[in-house]
Amino acid sequence: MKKLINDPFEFVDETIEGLLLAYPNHFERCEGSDRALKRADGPVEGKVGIVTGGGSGHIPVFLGYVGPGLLDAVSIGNVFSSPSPDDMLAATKAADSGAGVLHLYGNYSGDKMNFGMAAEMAEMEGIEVQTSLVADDVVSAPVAERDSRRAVAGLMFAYKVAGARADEGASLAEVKEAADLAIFNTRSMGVALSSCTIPAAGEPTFEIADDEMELGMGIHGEPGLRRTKIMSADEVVDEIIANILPDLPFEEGDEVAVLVNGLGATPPEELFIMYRRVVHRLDEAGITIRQRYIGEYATSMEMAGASVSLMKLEGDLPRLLDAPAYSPLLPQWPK
Amino acid sequence: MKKLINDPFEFVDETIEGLLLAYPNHFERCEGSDRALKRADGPVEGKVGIVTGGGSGHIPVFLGYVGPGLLDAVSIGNVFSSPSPDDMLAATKAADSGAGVLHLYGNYSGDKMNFGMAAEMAEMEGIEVQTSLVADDVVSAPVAERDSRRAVAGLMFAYKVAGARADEGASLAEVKEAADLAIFNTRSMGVALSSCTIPAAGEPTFEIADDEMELGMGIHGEPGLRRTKIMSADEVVDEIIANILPDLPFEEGDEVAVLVNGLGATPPEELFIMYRRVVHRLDEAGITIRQRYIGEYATSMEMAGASVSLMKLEGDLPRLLDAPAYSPLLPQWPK
Amino acid sequence: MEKLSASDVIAFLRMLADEMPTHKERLRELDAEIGDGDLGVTIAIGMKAIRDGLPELEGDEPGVILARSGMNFNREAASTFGAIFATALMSAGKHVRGKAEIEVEDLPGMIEAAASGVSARGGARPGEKTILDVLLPMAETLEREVAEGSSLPEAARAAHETCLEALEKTKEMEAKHGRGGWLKEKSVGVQDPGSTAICLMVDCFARFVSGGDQS
Amino acid sequence: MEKLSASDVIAFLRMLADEMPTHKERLRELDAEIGDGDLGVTIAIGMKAIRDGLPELEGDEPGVILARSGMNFNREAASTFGAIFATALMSAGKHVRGKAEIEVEDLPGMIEAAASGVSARGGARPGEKTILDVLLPMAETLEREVAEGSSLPEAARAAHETCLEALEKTKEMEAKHGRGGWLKEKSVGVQDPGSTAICLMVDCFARFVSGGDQS
Ligand SMILES: Nc1ncnc2c1ncn2[C@@H]1O[C@H](COP(=O)(O)OP(=O)(O)O)[C@@H](O)[C@H]1O
Ligand SMILES: Nc1ncnc2c1ncn2[C@@H]1O[C@H](COP(=O)(O)OP(=O)(O)O)[C@@H](O)[C@H]1O
Ligand SMILES: [Mg+2]
Ligand SMILES: [Mg+2]
Ligand SMILES: [Mg+2]
Ligand SMILES: [Mg+2]
Repeated sequence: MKKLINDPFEFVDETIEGLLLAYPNHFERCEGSDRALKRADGPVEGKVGIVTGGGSGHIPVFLGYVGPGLLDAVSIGNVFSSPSPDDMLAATKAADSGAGVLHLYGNYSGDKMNFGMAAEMAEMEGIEVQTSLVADDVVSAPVAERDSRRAVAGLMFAYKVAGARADEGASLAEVKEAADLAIFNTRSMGVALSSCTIPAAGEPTFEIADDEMELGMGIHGEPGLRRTKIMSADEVVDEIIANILPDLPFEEGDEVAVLVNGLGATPPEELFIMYRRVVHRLDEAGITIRQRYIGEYATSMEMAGASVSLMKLEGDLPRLLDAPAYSPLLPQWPK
Repeated sequence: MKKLINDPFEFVDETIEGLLLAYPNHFERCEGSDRALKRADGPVEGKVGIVTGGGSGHIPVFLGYVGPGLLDAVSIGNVFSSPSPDDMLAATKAADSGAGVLHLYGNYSGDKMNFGMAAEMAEMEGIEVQTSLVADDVVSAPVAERDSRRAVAGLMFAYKVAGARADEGASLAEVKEAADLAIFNTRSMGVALSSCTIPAAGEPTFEIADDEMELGMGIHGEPGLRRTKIMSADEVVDEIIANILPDLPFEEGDEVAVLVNGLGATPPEELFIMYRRVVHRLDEAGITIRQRYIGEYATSMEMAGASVSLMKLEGDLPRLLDAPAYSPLLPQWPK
Repeated sequence: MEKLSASDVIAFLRMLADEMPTHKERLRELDAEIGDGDLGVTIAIGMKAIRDGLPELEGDEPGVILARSGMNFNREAASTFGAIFATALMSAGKHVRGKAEIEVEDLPGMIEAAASGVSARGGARPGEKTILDVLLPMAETLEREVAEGSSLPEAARAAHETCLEALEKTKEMEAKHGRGGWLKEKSVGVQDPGSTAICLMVDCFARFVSGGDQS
Repeated sequence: MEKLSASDVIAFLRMLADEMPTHKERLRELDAEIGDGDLGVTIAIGMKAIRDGLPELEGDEPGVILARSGMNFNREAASTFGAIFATALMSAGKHVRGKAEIEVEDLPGMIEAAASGVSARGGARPGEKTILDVLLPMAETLEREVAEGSSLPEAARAAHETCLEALEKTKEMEAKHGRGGWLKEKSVGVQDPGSTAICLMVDCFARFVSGGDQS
């Protein structure tokens, strides 16, 4: 296990300790929980609160999206496991200033069940809660079963858009509407070249030969579309684009935002090589790129691989993408 | 080779192509060179130009530090190899608005010889050139031979400080003075857990067993202090701190900036675990952390590992660190 | 053993919490094949949470001990399995609310209650490769055993045998829930990791009520 | 072959550019042991640059062809080796400025010029595990060969033998320059990668002037 860690069972708590030591003006613990963090300056009076959460091991997802113009609080699970309902409830309370709270997270059964319990408890305590689930990975289920798809890096678009909308003073229903539009308009697909290792498990999650890759793998190492010999960057992008475009569909004349996301070990150089090909392909398809994000926005520990996400820009989305937002765990927003 | 690339000999040029497609308002090619980039809005009238350069494979080093409040132009070599004097000259010309140019780069013999030739040529063309060399890696030579030390992630401090000073309208001598103070006050040491692979070489640069790490390795895989069984994050930090503190020396009452830098494959979670320990150790030593940077500021392709850099804050350094600066390839500046 | 007093339940949970983490690697492997590989860690952390919570439950009635232990598991090791398992223990615990002892006659109803709680929580139906596929057959077996007048150890051993057979059948099922659900037909051939964990627990229970480690 | 005309120099450089990349892996390995592993790639790219530049040099005199080829190498494959090698070729080329043919009598001076150019560029002195440690012994050998009236092929083969012996001696040297310099005593035992490349080139030259591949 090639890791710079101490006791693997302390991995998450030591990460949080380091984070709080690093950014004491940005993050604070939520009352009554060791596994929930909030904006140090929150809750913001009158603003709809946005809460996310999920397993650890994906920084900047999830906690790296807490900040002005983004999310208000986050609950933190063990590596690749859901946070507990108690932590989610603590985050929900910490995010609520009376305007209600949006639970915005990835479509994973553990998170859904636990957030479901937390939402019930929050409502019993008088907090209005709505839920939006990100489900952007096109290979995880056919488009007819979109509701069962899993979330990958497309989370970023949903967070950015919902956070900006809440910042504008929108109501809970309006924030959810913006998040849902971002979610509906986003499609992603990835490729994995090597496994990650859950620290406390001690073994790589999957085996993969030196000359193999897996197309469509999820960000926890969930099996994907197919295992193949390593393909070139251009071939990989071509196959991803071929899967993504017809799914929404993205069509000639559309404007999109593009996210080329690194899963961890893949260097930025390779993401630029991939982005290059994305531009060529979208040019051919008559699709205009209005904004692009290239870097690590959702990782899987030290997994090598990358994903491409497209969000079709409609209505408020361009404005909300460009709105100011800050978190010390994110790349600088491209201008 | 677990890489998302096409022809390995096109690696650098395709990276640059992707970068230019991504940020056309930020980067532009320098006249007469395919391997030199400048700020799209440069040269800035009356401002001292700052030029860097070096081998590819370290993003955001080197080209990711071009931008407002940072550097003006960069020359780009093959992976881990120096740029050519022609490219350096092109960058130097593109950075010069008449106020002279600082060549600010890492202390590597290839870069030094080639930059040396470029500086001679630039001077023949009437451009005043000064040079500052970053040499922060404490394990590469004893302190008495500081001039022969190599550069690692401490480059970031020198870039940030020099860029901010130039932005203030300082003269070439003043910009060099600020850069030299940052360089003199910075000490770094790293650890590598796995090798990187130069794409065109096709083989990992070094072999390292699954349960081994190398303390003090350079960012190109240059052998370090010693090969050991994997140590815990806390032990690694303790050894790094023990090597760094006496070297300057950093002493009780000092204020410092800390950089915990990921080399590529090491996830942010582990950097926070390390930062936690850095805080504990510096607390004990009576050293105050005024600013901290945690993330990927200088990488070695997909190498797993990390480094810790400290810069003692004196004179203008705190002000210059906090000055505004922008590049889409860097993490957001911590507030 | 013919009945489980509150302190018996605590003793059983302590034995379970000591034993289950030894299966961490096996559960990790199964979950890695059709999921994300965290089930072994989840069981290890969750069982430790159950154990750590037991002293505080001293003096409570059996049903409360079970329900609270389920919540303790999911507090420290929340996950799909955590939520499902907590729901199962809470439902089973509710079924024996107010009772000072658990008798063999209570078992069928407890397992049925667990199954319907799980189904309500996660929306699974029989045949979808979830722990329902071992809970429901066990409930049937236990009902038959009780009707036939079996002792608690006899009933528990019969339940464990049924559980193993049912677990074997999960191999042929196509997962519809959780991470396995994304695999569709590719999930066929691997036994359900969560059901495997349940079988290991039932085995432990059968040995506990038989008064010793006879596995 | 007794003299090298401009077109001979071009033919030699073409042969060199074809051959050297076949040693890429060996040079990569050596450089990885005491450096950063890029020398093989540098040679492959630089030699291709020399080859691609040859058509444009058609019609130039031998010294210019050498000097320009050195610059072409370092333009595409700049590096420590690139700068050093370009300097060496430029210095050697300057030494035969104005001459239409290179004769055996020119060789000692060319190699001496290369050595002093390299020393001026990189500050290395003999015994510091750099290409100086093969260049200087070769210059001596060539001087002796010329004094003894050897033919060009004889002199070239003698130079190659000296080069190999000198290369062997670099193993025992401690690097003081470049990346090897950070290794100090740990650099002992490995032969100098850059000098290895030079020896391979001299071998190629000896075979070229001997009129065929006799290696
Ligand atoms: N809807 C469901 N109802 C009952 N059991 C389920 C359900 N979904 C999953 N499970 C059980 O949970 C197990 C996986 O647990 P876990 O590893 O925690 O899931 P994940 O890591 O995917 O969140 C499965 O093997 C299955 O037995
Ligand atoms: N100062 C010097 N003078 C002469 N040759 C040198 C000098 N420094 C290094 N070299 C030669 O260059 C070789 C390394 O070249 P290269 O791989 O390009 O270096 P790097 O990758 O460290 O920049 C060494 O093996 C040595 O022969
Ligand atoms: Mg999980
Ligand atoms: Mg090099
Ligand atoms: Mg799992
Ligand atoms: Mg080298």
